[in-house]
Amino acid sequence: MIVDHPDTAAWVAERFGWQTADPELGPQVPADQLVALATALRDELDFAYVVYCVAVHYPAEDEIQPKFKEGEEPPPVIPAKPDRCLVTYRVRRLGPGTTTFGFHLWVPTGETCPSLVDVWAGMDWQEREQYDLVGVVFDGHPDLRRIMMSEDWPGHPLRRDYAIDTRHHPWR
Amino acid sequence: MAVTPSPTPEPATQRVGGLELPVELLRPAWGDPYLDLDDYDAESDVMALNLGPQHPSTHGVLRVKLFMDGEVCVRAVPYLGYLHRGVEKLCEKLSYANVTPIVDKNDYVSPMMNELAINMTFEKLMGCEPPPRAQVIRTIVAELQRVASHLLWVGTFCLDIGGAIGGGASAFMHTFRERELILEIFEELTGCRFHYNHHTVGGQRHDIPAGWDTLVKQTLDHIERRTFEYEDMLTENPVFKARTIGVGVVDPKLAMACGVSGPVLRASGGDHDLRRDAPYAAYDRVDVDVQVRTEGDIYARYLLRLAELRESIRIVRCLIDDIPEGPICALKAVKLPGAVKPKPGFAYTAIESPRGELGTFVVAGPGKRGKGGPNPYRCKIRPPSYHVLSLLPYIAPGENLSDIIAILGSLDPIMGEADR
Amino acid sequence: MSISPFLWSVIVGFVMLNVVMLGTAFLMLFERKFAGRMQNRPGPTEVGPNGLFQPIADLVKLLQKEDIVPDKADRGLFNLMPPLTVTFTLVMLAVVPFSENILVADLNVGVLFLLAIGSIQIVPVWVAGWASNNKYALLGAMRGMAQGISYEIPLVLCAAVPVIYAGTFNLTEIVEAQQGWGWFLWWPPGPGFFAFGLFMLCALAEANRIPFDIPEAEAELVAGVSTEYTGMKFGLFYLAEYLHTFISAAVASVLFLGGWEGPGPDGWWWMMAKTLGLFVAIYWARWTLMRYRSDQLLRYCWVYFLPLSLLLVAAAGTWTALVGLPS
Amino acid sequence: MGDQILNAMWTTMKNVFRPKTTEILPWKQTRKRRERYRSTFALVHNDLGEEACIGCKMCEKICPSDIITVVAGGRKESPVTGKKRGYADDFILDLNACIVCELCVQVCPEDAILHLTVPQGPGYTREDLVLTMDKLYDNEKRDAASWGTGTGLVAMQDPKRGLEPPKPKPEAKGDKS
Repeated sequence: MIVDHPDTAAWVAERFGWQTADPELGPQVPADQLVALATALRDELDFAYVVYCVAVHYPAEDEIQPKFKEGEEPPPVIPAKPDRCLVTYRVRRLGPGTTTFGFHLWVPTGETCPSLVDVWAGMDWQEREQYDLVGVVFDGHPDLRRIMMSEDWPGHPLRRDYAIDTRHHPWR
Repeated sequence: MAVTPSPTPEPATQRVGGLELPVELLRPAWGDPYLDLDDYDAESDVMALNLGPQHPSTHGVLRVKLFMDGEVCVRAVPYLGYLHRGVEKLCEKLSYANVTPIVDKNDYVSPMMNELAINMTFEKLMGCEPPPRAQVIRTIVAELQRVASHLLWVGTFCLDIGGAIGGGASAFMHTFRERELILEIFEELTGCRFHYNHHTVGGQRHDIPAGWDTLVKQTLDHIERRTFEYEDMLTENPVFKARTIGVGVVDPKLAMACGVSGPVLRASGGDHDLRRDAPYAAYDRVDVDVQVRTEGDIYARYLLRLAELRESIRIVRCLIDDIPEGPICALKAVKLPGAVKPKPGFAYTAIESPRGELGTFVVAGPGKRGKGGPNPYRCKIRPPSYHVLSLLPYIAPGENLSDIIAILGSLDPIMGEADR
Repeated sequence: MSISPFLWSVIVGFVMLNVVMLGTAFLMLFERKFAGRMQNRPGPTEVGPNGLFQPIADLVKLLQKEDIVPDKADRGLFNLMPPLTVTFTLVMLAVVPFSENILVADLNVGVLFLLAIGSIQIVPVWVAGWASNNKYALLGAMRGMAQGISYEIPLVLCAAVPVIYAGTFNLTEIVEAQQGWGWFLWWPPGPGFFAFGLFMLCALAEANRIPFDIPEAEAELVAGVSTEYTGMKFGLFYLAEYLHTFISAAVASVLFLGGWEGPGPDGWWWMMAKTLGLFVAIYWARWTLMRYRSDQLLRYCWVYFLPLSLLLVAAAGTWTALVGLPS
Repeated sequence: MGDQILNAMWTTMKNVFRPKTTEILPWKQTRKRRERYRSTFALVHNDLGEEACIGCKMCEKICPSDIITVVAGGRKESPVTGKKRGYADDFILDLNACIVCELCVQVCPEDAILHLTVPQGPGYTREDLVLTMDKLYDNEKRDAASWGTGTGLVAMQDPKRGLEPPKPKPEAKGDKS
């Protein structure tokens, strides 16, 4: 059943109750609801076309106490953040008046992200690429192999802690 | 608007890209594409054939592991990465202004498109709008580049089906002869024939020289005349038709799910073109007549690309006569690596490259003192060729080896942008 | 001065071998120039005046290339096959008459000999593909085998048309039966014309020429049977292919275009002119057309060419039965 | 079917009689490059006849391929004007990795580095393509400077260009006439 809803963010807020902070990123999705949202977007809102899946690595940050002058009320402490990845997706409704819709989730290092291969076939290689380059493990992907680097490549090159001049063996 | 989610979606038809299409299983017909040769019965007559990375017609360094039953493919597993140059990592280390000449090398058949795509994203992050003159010049060079790219495709595709020693080579040389004229135009405009570094954040780096529009018009007239020669040589040629009609049919539903756009999608019936549907640059000034065919085979892709070539010529002719006066860049010329510092944020823009949706997703990271950093935090280039190649495991099984080469050629993958 | 027929054969054979081999080299140069002009290029220009000595440079280059034999290849067969292809092709030359006197052997079953040797050509190509121990070479060899065997049949049947008209297998007598302007191409009207066209098509397929160059389809099969061959061995395959094309053109002009007979004084010049004309036409088509797929090729052969050639033989036979052999 | 094949063959035959479009060989070429064509580099002298490069290292910083090495020589008195100005002691440009992006030309404040419209001659070793300061100043004598200069490019990209009454285009300082 196709719903021709002009504002996807409003539709998502209505349906799932997630608010959109940054229109470029879209709503933040809990990991267990990701497949449900994706299926709903594909089947009900006609988002049949995969644009991308991008993982962005953020290294761990310590707790930060912002500076303040003596005698002032100390501003709230910015809490420490673990080593994590932002996984953002974007899908597109094709045809005249095309729109895209993005959504994202945060995946702490060590946890897995649900795979969307069963929803959009094009997520297959996108997720493989993000696994290869950023190191996000997609749970449920049938073929999570490296795609850009060789199979025995150490590390994931697009992580922030991977120095650009890392020495490596010449590729076979 | 209240929406009642249907518990069981009806698997009859689905409206995708303005089409009513039957929902079908998006799995390859020959089983799971991820199996390796070890999973095959040793008694069976399946032969593993390594197509590439060194092979005359894999368009660079694509490697496809084909499992063949005689000459018929039963499974195709593409392996990428032989041209991986770490462009995205490099973009994280370079300043915004320096990224442009680097991404030029991604899609080395249409470098203008790469520059345009990434600079549009930077402009969105910066919140600046290029002046109208720059917008029109951008559109003109993009369309000229599309002409050049499609010309090159016609030539290389003929090489794929016609052989390097034979009629294919003749068609190849003829299209290169015409493409050369476009490169001359770019040489006149930017000083380079291939990797131009013509776009910059906020506009263009080179204004059009005197007499350039006359040169463009003359060249386009010439190319349009010559395209009729390709029609004579290819379109009605029975050998060409025998090799292309009905071969490599791509289902539009599958194409969309795989993220395939551009000529491959439009030849399959998907009515989608970013130039018309989400106009960028100066495409809102012209009516883009989107070519759509429904056959979905190689011949349809060929005809569609020829039609698009003519359409691009028409768009350039519409724009070339009234280029608005004014500056060509909204920002001051780059004098320092850190001249461009957008605020932290996320941006995605997409353009219609000759191969489909070429998008760039950029995360602008924080810099010192709450301002933006001088280089992108993460830069993701979304290349159309990458998605087009992911079609291969689905459409290659059941085809002859010769047809697989023809299909691969017709998909027009550029390994430079697929591997990045 | 009389000369013994055997000695004459030896002399003609020696001269013909050298002339044809050298001529083929320069035909290659001609083809490259011609193809260059078709593509608005000058072609080879550097070696000698306007690139005239390019074939010699090519030969020198091929001779000094490293000779690589793959580890797992069948060494003996692998090395034997390139010379064998050239030998078989050159043997065909023995019965092709270039004029009344310029021929090596005046066999009275000349046509049969030609066709027999022509079909044996498939074997070295196939064995070469097999012995290379390379999948691409193997695929090319298999394709070549299927194609060669299939196209042999219409080829033989088309060659039977002039044989029926002339009432002899002897090539010299076939030419003499076409005296004056009585070429089998147009007289008797009908079958000869189509048989000529079909013969040329099948000869193209036999010689692996575009649009039928399936065994070495370089876009798909890298270089087909000659993938693993380097240097002069590759050059020999190349030479054999050119020779085969040249001889096919020569045979077609003997069978259908009246050989050395022509307006004005008869002689080898007419034969050469006709052969070269056909040769140019073959290359013209080669540099214009694409390549068929192997299954399409076989389908055309068995579905269209074979029935058509049978029909032509029947028509020629009927004509001969009604009108009679030429006196 | 036959007529279409003949049509195709006629097309190729037409091309036989067209003029050739390829150049013979690079060292025999007669082709005129466009005014903006950019190939190799030259360091130039300014109007006063002294080295225009002031060793400011702008080009070294902007270069995406990181191929320019400038050794700044510090401020010295100019023998011509007598004023103090910077000099470059050494200037090395590795053409092997150059991507001809024109950014070094654009950022140069003194128009000291220019592109040439003629290519650098080929060499037998990689070192032949490493342009030292001497080679760069030798290239100046080839008299084939490309159109692009730092001031010219900046003036062209001026965001106010054409909006106010056009000023006379500043003459390129380092451009030899």
